[in-house]
Amino acid sequence: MTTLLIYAFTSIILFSIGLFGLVSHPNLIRKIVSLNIMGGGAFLFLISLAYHGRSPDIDPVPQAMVLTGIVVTISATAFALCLTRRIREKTGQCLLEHCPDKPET
Amino acid sequence: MGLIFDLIIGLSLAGVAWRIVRVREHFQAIVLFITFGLLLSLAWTRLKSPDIAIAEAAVGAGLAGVLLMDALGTLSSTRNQPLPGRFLQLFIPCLFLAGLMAYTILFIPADFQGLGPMVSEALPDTHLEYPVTAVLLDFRGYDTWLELGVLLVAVLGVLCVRQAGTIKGSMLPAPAEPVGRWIIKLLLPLMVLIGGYLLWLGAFAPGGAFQAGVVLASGGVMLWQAGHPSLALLHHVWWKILMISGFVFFLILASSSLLYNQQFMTHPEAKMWILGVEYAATLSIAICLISLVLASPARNQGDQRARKTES
Amino acid sequence: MGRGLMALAPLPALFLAIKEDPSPGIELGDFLLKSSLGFGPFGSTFLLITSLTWFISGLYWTLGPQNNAKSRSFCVFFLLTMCGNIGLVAARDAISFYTFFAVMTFCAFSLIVHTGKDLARRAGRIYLIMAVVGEGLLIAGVMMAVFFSPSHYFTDIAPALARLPETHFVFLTLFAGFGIKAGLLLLHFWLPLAHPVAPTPASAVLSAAMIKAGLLGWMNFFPVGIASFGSWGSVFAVLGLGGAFFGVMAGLSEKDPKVILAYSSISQMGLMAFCFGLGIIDESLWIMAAPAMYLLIFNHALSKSALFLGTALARSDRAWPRKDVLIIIMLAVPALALAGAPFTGGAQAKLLLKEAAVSGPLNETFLFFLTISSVFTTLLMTHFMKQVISIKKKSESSLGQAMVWLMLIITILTLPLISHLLYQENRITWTDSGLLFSSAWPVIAGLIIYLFLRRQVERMSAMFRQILPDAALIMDKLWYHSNARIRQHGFLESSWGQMNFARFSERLLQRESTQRISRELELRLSAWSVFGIFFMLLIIIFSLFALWGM
Amino acid sequence: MNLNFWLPVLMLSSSFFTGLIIFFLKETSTRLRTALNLTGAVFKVVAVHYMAYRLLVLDHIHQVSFSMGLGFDFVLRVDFLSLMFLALSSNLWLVTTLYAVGYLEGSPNRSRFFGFFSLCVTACTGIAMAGNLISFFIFYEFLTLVTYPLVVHRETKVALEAGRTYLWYTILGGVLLFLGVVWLQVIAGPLEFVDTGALEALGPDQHNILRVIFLILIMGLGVKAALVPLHGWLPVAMVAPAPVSALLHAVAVVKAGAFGIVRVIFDVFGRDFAGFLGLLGPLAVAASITIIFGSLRALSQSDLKKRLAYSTVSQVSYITLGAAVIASFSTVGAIVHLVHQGIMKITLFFCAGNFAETLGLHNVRDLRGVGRRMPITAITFTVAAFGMIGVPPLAGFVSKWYLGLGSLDGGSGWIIGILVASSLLNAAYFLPVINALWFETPAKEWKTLRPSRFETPWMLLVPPIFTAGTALLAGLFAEWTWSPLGLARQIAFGMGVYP
Amino acid sequence: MPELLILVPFTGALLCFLFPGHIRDVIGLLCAVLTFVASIILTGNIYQNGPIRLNLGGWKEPLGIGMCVDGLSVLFIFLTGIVGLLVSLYSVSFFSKANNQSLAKHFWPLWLFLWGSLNSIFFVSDIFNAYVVMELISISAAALAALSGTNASLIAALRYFLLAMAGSMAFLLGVGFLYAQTGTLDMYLLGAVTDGGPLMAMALGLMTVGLIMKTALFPFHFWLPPAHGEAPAPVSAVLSALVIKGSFYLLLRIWCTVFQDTTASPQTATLLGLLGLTGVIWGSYQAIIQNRLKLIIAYSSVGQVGYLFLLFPLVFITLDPAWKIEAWTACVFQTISHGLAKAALFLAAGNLIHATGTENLKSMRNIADRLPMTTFTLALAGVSLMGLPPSGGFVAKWMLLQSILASGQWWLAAAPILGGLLTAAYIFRILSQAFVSDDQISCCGHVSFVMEKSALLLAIFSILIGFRSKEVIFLLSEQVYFVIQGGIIP
Repeated sequence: MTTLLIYAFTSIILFSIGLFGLVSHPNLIRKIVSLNIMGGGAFLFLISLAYHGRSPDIDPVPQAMVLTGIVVTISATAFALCLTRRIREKTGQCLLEHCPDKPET
Repeated sequence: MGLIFDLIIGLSLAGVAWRIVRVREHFQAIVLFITFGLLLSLAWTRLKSPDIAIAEAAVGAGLAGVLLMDALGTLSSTRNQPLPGRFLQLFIPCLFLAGLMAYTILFIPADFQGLGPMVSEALPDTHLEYPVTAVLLDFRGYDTWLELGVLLVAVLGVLCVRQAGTIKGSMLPAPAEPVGRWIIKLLLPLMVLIGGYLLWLGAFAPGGAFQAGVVLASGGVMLWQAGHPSLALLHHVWWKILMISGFVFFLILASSSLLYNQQFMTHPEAKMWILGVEYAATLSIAICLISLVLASPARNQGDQRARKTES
Repeated sequence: MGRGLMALAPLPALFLAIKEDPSPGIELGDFLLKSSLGFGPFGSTFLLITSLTWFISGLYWTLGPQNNAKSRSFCVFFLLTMCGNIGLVAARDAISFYTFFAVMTFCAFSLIVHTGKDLARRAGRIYLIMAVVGEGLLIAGVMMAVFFSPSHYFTDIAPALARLPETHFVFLTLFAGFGIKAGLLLLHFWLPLAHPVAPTPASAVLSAAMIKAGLLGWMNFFPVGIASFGSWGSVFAVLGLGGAFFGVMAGLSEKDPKVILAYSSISQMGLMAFCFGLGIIDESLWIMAAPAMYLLIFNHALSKSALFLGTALARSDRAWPRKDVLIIIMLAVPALALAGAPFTGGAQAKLLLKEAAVSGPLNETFLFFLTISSVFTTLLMTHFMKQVISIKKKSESSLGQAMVWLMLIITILTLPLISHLLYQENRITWTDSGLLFSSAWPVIAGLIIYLFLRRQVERMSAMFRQILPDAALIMDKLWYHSNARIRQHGFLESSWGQMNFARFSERLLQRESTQRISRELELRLSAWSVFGIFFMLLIIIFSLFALWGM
Repeated sequence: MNLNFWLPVLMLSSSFFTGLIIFFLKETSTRLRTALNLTGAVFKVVAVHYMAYRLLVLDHIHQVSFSMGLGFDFVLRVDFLSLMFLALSSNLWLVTTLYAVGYLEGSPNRSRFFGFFSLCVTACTGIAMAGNLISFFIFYEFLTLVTYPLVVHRETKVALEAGRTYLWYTILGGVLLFLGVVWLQVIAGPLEFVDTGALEALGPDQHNILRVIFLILIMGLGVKAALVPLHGWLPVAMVAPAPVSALLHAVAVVKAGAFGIVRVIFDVFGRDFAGFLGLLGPLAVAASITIIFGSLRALSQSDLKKRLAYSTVSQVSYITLGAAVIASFSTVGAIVHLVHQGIMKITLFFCAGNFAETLGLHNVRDLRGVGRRMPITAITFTVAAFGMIGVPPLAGFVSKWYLGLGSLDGGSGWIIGILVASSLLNAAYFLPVINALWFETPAKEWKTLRPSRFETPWMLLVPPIFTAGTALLAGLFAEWTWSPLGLARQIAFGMGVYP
Repeated sequence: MPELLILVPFTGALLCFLFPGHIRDVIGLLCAVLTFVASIILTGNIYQNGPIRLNLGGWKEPLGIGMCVDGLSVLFIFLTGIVGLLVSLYSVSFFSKANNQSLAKHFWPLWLFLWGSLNSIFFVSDIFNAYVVMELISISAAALAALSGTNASLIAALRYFLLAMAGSMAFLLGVGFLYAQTGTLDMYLLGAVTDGGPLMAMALGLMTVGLIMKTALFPFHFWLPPAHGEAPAPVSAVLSALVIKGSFYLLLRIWCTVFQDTTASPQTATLLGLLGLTGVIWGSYQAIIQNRLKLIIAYSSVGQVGYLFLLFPLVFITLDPAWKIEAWTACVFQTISHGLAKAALFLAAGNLIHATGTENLKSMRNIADRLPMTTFTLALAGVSLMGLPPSGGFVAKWMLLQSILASGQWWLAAAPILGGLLTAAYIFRILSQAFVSDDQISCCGHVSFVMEKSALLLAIFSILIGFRSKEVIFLLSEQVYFVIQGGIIP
């Protein structure tokens, strides 16, 4: 139980820090990193639940979920980074605030 | 003892995460993120989840690191930005949120069961020995299939964003380095070996398609990083076919169940089928991940131009 | 063709009136609101007088010189007005009566402004205003009258009104509404303006026939001879007498003979109103007053049209040789008839009137005033003759017109004989010298007064006119202001009161500052930090709410 | 399932499909378009008369209903009240179509115009035939939509502005009506126009809600009926071409609102029940204020069409006024005024259009002496204007007469004062025009914009002659069984409010 | 049958990925037709036979993943089918234009993937599965949003994607909390097992916020207008009509099955309703002040989405069951009619922009002359959006207002009333441009028959759906799975 709580707390903290980073940092790469931290938090929470189970083996369902989640997250990260780099190529900056509100040419 | 270890891991995870968010230099942040990944896999190991540990080590620390570094390479001039204002306005609600969530966690029922017992009950029916693989490929095979779909769509999305028709177009190997090549020559067989082993292991012990695929993908990326042209030699049609193979294999398996007039995604009882799916999935995971990393715009002219204008 | 019609059109009516067959009339079930035409209670007399007047005027115009460019429209409106006038006489129900009354009133407008001169315009304007006001009052009165009675037939209306307690308001509207047409004192001011400006035949019918429509209206709606309304009767009698004197006093200072004639009409209508008032005061008096009134009407209608036509002839210079003297002499005939000289219908009427007045309340006073009024009428007629003699000749007339006029004069001369035949029971024996004297002396007195005290009389008259404000002038001013001034003023300005709230809301939505602020806000919302705050806060709030609700 | 059964639907489709087909016609195929238009219009007129025969003589009520699956049916029913509005709209559509063909000769976007024109009449027909409040609302909103393109037809800035104003108002009205309809449905279930007593059965605790609903409904309908202060759109919408104004003022939009008010009072609440709730008194006051206000405003307009527009504001409220008095005469007056006002006002707008189109005259001041140049138009104008004033024997008098008698009967004699005052004001703003037309001399030479054999093209001349003649005959032969008044009485009798 | 709805588009996507050139169009279209037919048949099936549940792989609830098909899902499937088919038709023509040709090879696979994943989210009955499907939708939608490759579209796509990711993460954590409370992942079991608790409350907060972010509810709407406004026309249509509906569907499903009224307290429902109301007004107002055509339409989506959230206060607070069903039906109906109308609007806007060569509303000229069909489409779709009879939007507003009035939550009535007015304001801002003609400007782009007609068909459907409300109501009140499961709807 204590282990569960320790990791669960950690996961909550990670999630919050990730969220904080996502909304506070203007740079896109940092936002994506923050999202990954959020994801890490969520995964850690699931796994800590899996560990908590009474059965001798740990619960395989959250594990499978996390495995799936990791792949999903890396795909999303790769896609987001690709977009970021494309934006960076075209506009020369890596920020999303004050996006131009007019049509281009 | 275990608790102290847990605490240390937890605290360091939190600390590293905080540093990642607050550190000024992007490069430093990414290095810290790789550390974070490693710490996480340590936590996974501690939580008796070796599969995830392997995947995390390969993905979180490895592939994500490479991706981020690659992206950062084009961003070198934008570091040292001032950190944003509104620290407190954001931090206080964040603290509240964390506090609330922490409070609710205390209510996790002490007799929490999960689905573990049920899985072990149903395990014999799957003809698989390792529960995680069983869940992944049998009980929740639909998820896995869709997850392969996510990978595929991510590749498609990257292609779309790049406005590139094939992966091959942007897959010129990095400038060859003699040292790198030498290392590759040593490491690559090892990687393939590890991947294969993990795949084989998946049927009855920690390991499986994901882990194998991720490891293979890391190998492939290294190969490319070292400037080895071997990947580029693959014809792009083959490349495509390999990429979708896992998804397609699943799809065929799933739809064939319709022919037998059975529930969707019910597969024949032979273990071979599942293994076949696993192999195809491994390959396509590897290829997709490699594509994701490689299809990202490498240092092409547009980048250089952008860099010039900035400096 | 059209001109021929003007003379021919009243002939059927004339024929009917003379034939004097008490036919039941006709019910036109589909026409208007179930109208019924026929001879009303007072039908034959009015029909006779109306159709005769119209016939003569129409004939006069038809035979006149044909050089008027606008004669076609005159012809049309003349006929329409005639239709209205004859129709209202023939109406046996309130609605048809009102309908024909309205047709007559509005069509007469075009007769008044026919010449298109500024004076005519002004007169027309004032006439129209008064007519519209009158129509408005009438419609209200007629509506109420019909509502309070079992049907809209006159045979039902008057008895019903007689019984009802709440009729004063009905009476008031009807009194005023018809009073305008009848040129009752205080409501008369449009008349001296409107009647003279029309072409002569039109003036003749206006003054002789149409003016009687008001009277007929009263007679149709008021329960005369059925019930007694002392108060209303007194109002009629007093205003009537007042009108009789006022018309004369005001007319004495005028120069234009046609205007003088118009004032004379006011005076004569005053007498008729008085007579009608007697009938209202006491129902029993009506038996005596009615013949007097018919004779007054006859006399006035024929004489007035003769006077108008004669004036026009006197102005012309080509009718026949040695005309001036002849015309003047012959013109004296209707003038004397109007004044009530012996052996004329006028005298007959006045005598009957006096008889009626004697048997009523305040008999002495009324008798005195009636006698004096004869003197006054003579004064006015003398004044008129003087003005006719001194007019300059400018217009043309044809021999035919003169002949028509001649016929008319002859009719007037024979009127006493006719009335002799008509009213058997109270015929007058002219052999009675007292009677002769009593009708002769006011005429002589009037002549003498005018001959000797002309200047004083005219001065008095001019002074007298100051007593009543010139309502026409006031209306003119009112008209001018409402047209020119107020319209440009804030409240009546053309876009005021449009209340275009759409414009308001558009302004609200599309205003620069609103747009700017909202765009600014939208930009704020899209900032990551704001998003973050919302994100976290909403999670917290949702969870807390969910906890709270448990 | 025979032809008789589908007749209401056929009525709708005769103009609906005409409109749709016209949209697809080429701009240049004038003849085909005209032929289509006229065919549709004639068909509708014939159908209406046939239905009138079936209803009044054979006593057969046509009804078609479709289930909408929402707790209400989509009902088309030709009852007595419908018949009046139907007859009005179909006949005047025919006339106005003819006029519009002549009016718009050679102008652009005619296919669009006539398409929407037909749809507009479809909406009117639908409003007339709607068998419950919801069906009514559906067509009411449809009307809003299809009249908008007509209002902005000229495509000028002013026209677009007017269109916007028009929309703001009508959409607001629609929303309010929607709210009212829904609310009524919520508390009383689906209300067919036939089951009037349903609201009465609700019990006294609902009375306040019913009052609020009534207010909302009247506000929603009052926008189109141009009750003060919701009339703002009407004078602005004057920029539309004359046939549109004619249609808007005489048949379609304004009438739809007034008709709706009549429906709400008689067939939804029931007149006596509405009176019991104390709703009709205030409504009568509002209508009276509108009558006086509209006339006063008309007095100060120098633009002829604007003057006519304010006159409409005033005149249409007679209908509301008549409906708001509990007396059989008033009801008849209201119903008959629905038709009379339509005929007279459409004549006036035709004439205004003729003046504008033939000689380019818009201002009252410019009309001096036009009576000589365009006598027929001037005569029709005069007739209609006198009718508006309420001079007998024209149609306007008949309705005023009935309204007046009804107000006395209903115990609110003060309305007579309103009627008289309004008549005086009407005279005050119409008579100067007539005076100018006939009795004044023109200030300058006119330049003829449209040379033709007559004073103006015959297609512009026939419609006003026809309508003015109708206005005259409707007054002259008011007592005839099949005159508007006769019909109105039969209708009121059929509705059970006339002895 | 439900499997086919997923298999066919996915297969099509793979084939389109593999094959070049025109074969791709043919395959894509074929798949679209097949999917459409399948969705029609499925709808018919459910209508007649009631809800079904598939246990994938033959594994029972807690262990395996289920696919649940009931009246609610089938309506969304139906919507997706119609919009999908017509958008596909439109796209064939749209992407055959010279300047768009290179985009087709990215469009088809992504679009079919998106379609398949949308279909699968409408069948979802497992919350983790929902997470995966949502990611699939997010990535493909974001990639499609970036399809045109302009700066603004890339930025908008990334912003959308990051937000969607954040939402997904919150959702995932919510899944964790639910699992921690109940130890199961199946929605219907979850609802049956639990009777509230702080963990459920937290999960409600996390999941709701995560999902309303993806649905673009008021404070989180800002990503939508640029993302939907910058994408090519068919993509905008799909994004606005379907993608945001996916997450709304999930939210609805989760609230009705998992949280029910044990967790979803009246306060939370009221808060959602309040946000919806604000969204209606704010979105519509923003639409009024925009100058670019597609931005107007995109902001209109923000406004229209707000209506959907009125469902929560009405269903979770009202007591009378009959009105509950009414409110519930109203909002789902709104979803459908908005989907159809919005797709039609975006396609028509695409035609307009193509024909006039400008995106600025004020400089569009001669619309009605040149593109009568498109103008008509705009008008029809506008009618439905405004909620004028007899369109689908009208039926939705009708029922919505009715249930609002019946429930006594007066303040909610502001949404249909004010919203209707504001909607009319921006719709007519567009339509009034149809009446501005200018002889000077000549035609610059040809709009193909297919492009015009597919938009028109969508608009007509959005009207026609108003006539078939009976069936929809039946599907939503009788053939819903969780009724049988003892959900909140009686």
